[in-house]
Amino acid sequence: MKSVRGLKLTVSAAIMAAAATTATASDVEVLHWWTSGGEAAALNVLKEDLGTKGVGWQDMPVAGGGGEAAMTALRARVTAGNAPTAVQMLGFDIKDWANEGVLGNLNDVAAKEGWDDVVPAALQEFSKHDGNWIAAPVNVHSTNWVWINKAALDAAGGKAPETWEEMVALMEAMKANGITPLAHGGQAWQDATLFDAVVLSMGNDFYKASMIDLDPDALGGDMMVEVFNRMATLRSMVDDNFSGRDWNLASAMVINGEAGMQMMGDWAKGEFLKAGLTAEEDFVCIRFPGTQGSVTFNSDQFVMFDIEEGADAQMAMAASVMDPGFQSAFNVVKGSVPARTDVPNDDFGYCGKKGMADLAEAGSNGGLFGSMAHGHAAPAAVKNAVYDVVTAHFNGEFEAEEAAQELVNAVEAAM
Amino acid sequence: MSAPSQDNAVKGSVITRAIIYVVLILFVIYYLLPLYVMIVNSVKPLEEIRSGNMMEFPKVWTLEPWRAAWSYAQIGVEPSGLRPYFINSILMVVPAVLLSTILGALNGYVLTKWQFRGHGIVFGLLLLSCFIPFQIVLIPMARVLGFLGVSGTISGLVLVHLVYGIGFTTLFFRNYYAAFPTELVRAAQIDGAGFFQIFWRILLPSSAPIAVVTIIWQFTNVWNDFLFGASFSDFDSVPMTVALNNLVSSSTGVKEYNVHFAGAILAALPTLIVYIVSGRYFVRGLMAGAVKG
Amino acid sequence: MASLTIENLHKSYGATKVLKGIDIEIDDGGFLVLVGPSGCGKSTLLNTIAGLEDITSGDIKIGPKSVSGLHPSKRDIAMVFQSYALYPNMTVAQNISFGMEIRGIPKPEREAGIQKVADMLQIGELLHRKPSQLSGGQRQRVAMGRALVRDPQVFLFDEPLSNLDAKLRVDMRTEIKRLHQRMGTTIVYVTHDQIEALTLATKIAVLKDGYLQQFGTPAQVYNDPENMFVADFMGSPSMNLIEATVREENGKPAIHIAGDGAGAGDITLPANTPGLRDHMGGKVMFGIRPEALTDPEGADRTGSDIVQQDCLIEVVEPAGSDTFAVTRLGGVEAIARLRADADIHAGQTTPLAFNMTKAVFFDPETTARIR
Amino acid sequence: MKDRLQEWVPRLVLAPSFLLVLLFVYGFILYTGFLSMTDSRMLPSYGFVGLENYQKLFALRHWNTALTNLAIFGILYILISSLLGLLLAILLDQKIRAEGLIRPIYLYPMALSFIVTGTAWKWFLDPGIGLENVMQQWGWENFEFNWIKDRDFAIYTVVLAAVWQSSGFVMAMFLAGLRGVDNEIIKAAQIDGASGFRIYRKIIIPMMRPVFLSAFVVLAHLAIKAYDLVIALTGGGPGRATELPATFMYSYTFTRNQMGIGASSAIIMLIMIFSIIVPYLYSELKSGEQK
Repeated sequence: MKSVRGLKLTVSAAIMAAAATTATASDVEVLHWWTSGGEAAALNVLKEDLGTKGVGWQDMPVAGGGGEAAMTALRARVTAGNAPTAVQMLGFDIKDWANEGVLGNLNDVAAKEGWDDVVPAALQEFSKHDGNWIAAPVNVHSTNWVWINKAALDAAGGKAPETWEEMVALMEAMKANGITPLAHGGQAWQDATLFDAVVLSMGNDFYKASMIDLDPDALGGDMMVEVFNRMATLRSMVDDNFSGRDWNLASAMVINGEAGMQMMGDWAKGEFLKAGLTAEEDFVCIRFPGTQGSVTFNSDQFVMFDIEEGADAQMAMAASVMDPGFQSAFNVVKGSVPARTDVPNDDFGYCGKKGMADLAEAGSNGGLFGSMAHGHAAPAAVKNAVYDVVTAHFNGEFEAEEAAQELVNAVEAAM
Repeated sequence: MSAPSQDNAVKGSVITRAIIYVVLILFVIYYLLPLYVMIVNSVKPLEEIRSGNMMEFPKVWTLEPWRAAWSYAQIGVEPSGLRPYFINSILMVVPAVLLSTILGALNGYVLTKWQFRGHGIVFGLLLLSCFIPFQIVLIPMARVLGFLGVSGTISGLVLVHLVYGIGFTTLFFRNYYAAFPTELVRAAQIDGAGFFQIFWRILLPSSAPIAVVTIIWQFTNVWNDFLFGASFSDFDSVPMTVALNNLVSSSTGVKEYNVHFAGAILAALPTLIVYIVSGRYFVRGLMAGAVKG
Repeated sequence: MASLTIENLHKSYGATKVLKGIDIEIDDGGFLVLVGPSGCGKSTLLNTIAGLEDITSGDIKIGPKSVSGLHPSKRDIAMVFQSYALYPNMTVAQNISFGMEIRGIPKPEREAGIQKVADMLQIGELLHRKPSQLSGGQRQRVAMGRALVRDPQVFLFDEPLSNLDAKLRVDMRTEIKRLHQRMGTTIVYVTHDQIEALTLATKIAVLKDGYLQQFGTPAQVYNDPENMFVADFMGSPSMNLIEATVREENGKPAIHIAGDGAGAGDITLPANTPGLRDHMGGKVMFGIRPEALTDPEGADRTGSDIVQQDCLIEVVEPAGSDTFAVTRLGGVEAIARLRADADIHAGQTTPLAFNMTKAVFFDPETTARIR
Repeated sequence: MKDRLQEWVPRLVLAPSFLLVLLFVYGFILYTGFLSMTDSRMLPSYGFVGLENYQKLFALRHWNTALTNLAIFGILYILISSLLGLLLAILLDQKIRAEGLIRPIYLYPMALSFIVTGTAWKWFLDPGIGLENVMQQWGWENFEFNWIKDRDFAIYTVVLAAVWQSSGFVMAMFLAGLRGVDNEIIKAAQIDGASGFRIYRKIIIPMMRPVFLSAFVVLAHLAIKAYDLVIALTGGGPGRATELPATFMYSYTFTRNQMGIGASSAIIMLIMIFSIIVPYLYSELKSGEQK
């Protein structure tokens, strides 16, 4: 009976082990996918801050696919009744989890620290569920940036484009100069990041109608056909070797002058700075032409789960995340801007300051929208349905009209 | 079966043999290429990787990426390297492999030497279990692990790998024991040996070839698993593959390819060693039964 | 030592009946051979005696005690297998002592047991070898040693000689017989080789299709077969079985064998078997062993009923001690056994002597013996 | 009857494994089958919707792409791996001096997961830094190898890497089979005047039938379960050109929060797998019983 006894032993040993490894009251277990050096360094700020408050940090990174692997792991953990204390999460994932009723309540901390006043309403949309705080936002990334190599820009006329036509002209000029105008990586989310910007360039109302309200008329209308036409134009500015390329490799192409520009969220800035480039001197950061004054954002938040023990540590962590010092330190490293609007911009560089100003402006004039590409405009199923169509079109499977029609169908099927 | 003095060989001219060798060597290159790329680039400084040719030998040799990958590369917020996860993997793999092998051996023994009504169906069901796509069991498995109180522990992972390994181990041992003379079992019965005595004293000592195949198979599968490791582990039970993934596919920042390659090789080292050391027995073991499928 | 009794034994695997009512009884010290073609159930019968397979109904007794339901190791039997079934991972000595070890017999006693059988079988110098290092004959001896050391009530042998070459087989056969004579233990022995059966047995059980065809001494089975199957199966060359018509000849029954119109003429033979009267005018099968069909000079002088008939010899096969001649009777080949120096050649028509005292007759419908 | 305990011990020994598999495999399959008829999205929920998910599934272009890809991938992968495995085994069986060295080299890819080799493969296939670049640097200016970037060819790069991983294993199976062939048969054939590769073609290869069958089962199930490979190599791209059922199921279940559709695709996959394996198993068990 050796094996049977062995199995029993394992199981009972396992039960004891389980008891031993449950996070103790003064620890937080954090599930996230910030595993690169800079991000980890930024998180370390938080970890050390918590350490001074006597709260231990149990690290549970699951990298890959922009958090996809982490979300799978989270689902298994929650199903097993073994939720982590806090989880890095984006956009509609937060809403989905909130709907499952498994999240904690941060109202006490939020009230004490006055979060309602300092967090923009568009963010609160995700941080609150049924009027209760459930998550602490860490940052705001804006995704409608264009990063241009200054030398390449100068060689092609030197003026940063402000309209779509100027943009096309600039890219044609770059092409004539023998470089790839647009550095791009052929991954669904990167294609969709371009798409976001192009949709937004057709106007705030159109973005809201098509991407947020998912209005079929907007999704399949003439303006959407125009969007796809512009996407096709952008595709013609990309080299043939783009498929599957990581975004940071695309950044590298701009950095070393192989390509003229990249359309990417503000995290790309870190690549430029790390390569020793200076804003305005070596590279230029502008909003995608036609989207000046508007921002599509995504926001990383630490979502707090409803756990039996360790609520105190959880609250301490929430408070630390919202601490202006941390917000500043973290976002300087990460390239994003703070989630609270009252953080001083002293430590930020040129593009960072610009980003904070844009965010404030967009927030006040109704031009701040969740990014479809990054899961802040619609639920995951819809987001992926949009990915499917955009990517298929970008890879030449559809004509513009077909793509617009397909977009209506795909979004409908996913709802 | 030792050192077969085979004479299947085609007797051909020198030219034929030369062609044979050329083809064999071409395929040696094909199989070694990815490993070569990994090794060469793991001992280059990052600069050289960026600027150079991936096939070229390093101009400057460095072992720094290896040291980094093993002991201080950033995995999440901890600059711990892969070392602690290596230990987790060992703690998971050893019991999972041993338990599933022992169970497989016992099952194979029962299914061939102690057949009962319906043994064919039982075997069929066990065997079919090898073929389910693991993605579908994640959610229900998570619930069961939570129910058993082993979610997020190494024991939980051992249980998962045990369950999904039984089919293959049973298949291997059953096919092997099917060719094992039943008369030996009968002789031992007449000698008065019981169920476990026969297994322990008669079958097990002759099971080395198939045990090698089974252990290699299980070891590789469990060690290389990512899906279960990522889904069912806690911060303190993360296996090597998941840590490697955290190292390699971090979302932003500079990709330290040399460290990634060094880490990948480190993660692959145990299975590589197992294959290379026991590859000879592997073919022999396959011959002794597993091939019959 | 003990007698062995098998009573109305049935065995089936699911719907397949393998043994259909076997009754056998042998005395203490007897040598029972189970013989029959492959698939007849003889090995199954042996396995049920050993307890390796369950029985469906009936009973098996060793001595006065019923053993059905007992575990093989509790039946006080020992078995020698066709493949010898030596444990490959153990030395010869370990193989021999494994059973004693399991039964918890102390080491000195085990050593003594090993020594005893090693001496008996002259395998002393093999004791520390592994089975893979032994020749076929040596393995056979070790397998017997493993059985002998148990000193059981009944020995069971499952075709123990079938894996040996011809010469060795004859030697081992003699050795087994000698061993039996010396030890006097009851033996049950399975073989498909009827010569082994005849040479070794004190009692033979002939099986076919799960039925016991005949049970008796070798002489009974050979000379007095119960049916056509036994007649045909036992003996080599086998009995000539020829279709014949029963007639009244001079007020006595006789059989008439039709010629084929070519070389062989009609033959009429007197037959005294009373049962033939019931078949008057009908067909029977006339059985005569080759040694009862011979050249007139070689015929059994004491035979009271020897009849000569001319036969056409088709083929002559000298076999050293004898010469076999193939002739044709009733349209089928028949073999005659002549003296070695009989002057005979193919194509010749010559008188052959039919020893009708040894003749047997069967009903062609039921194949049963006509007495 | 024999001793009661002895009678039951074998079944008791088998019971834990059997129960584990019954619950963790067949129980879960039933559960998945049930989920496929519910409106489950992020987590399981129990609103019954009948076969709606299946209708949706087969209306999805990507699912059809995935099935087509599986057909292309599966056929090529199984065919090439088997033939290459057989070829290498035959060549290695020619009394090759360095066999002991070559064999582990052919075999080792099976030891590695694509998490480990994925980056190297991606590099290798990437025209910018991989084979194409290397060949061009070495002077073959016109050398082109950009399949991974091409929607119509990307699936073949997946085949290339998959064959790399498992053909050595198949080789080992065939080598074992070849070593098991009775020498006397070959001698008889030689006496009959057959020689060289003719012996292989006419006599030995036909005797490898059981090995082909085993290899087929191993490869078929690897093909249907292929997941890591695609994720590591192409991430399903370009576009969704290399989507396979396994990646489809994962993405619908876990990243698109459409668990119902994911579950229905899982059930279709299971049906495919079982329709391959069950007949094989049946014939295996049948022939086993006849022995």
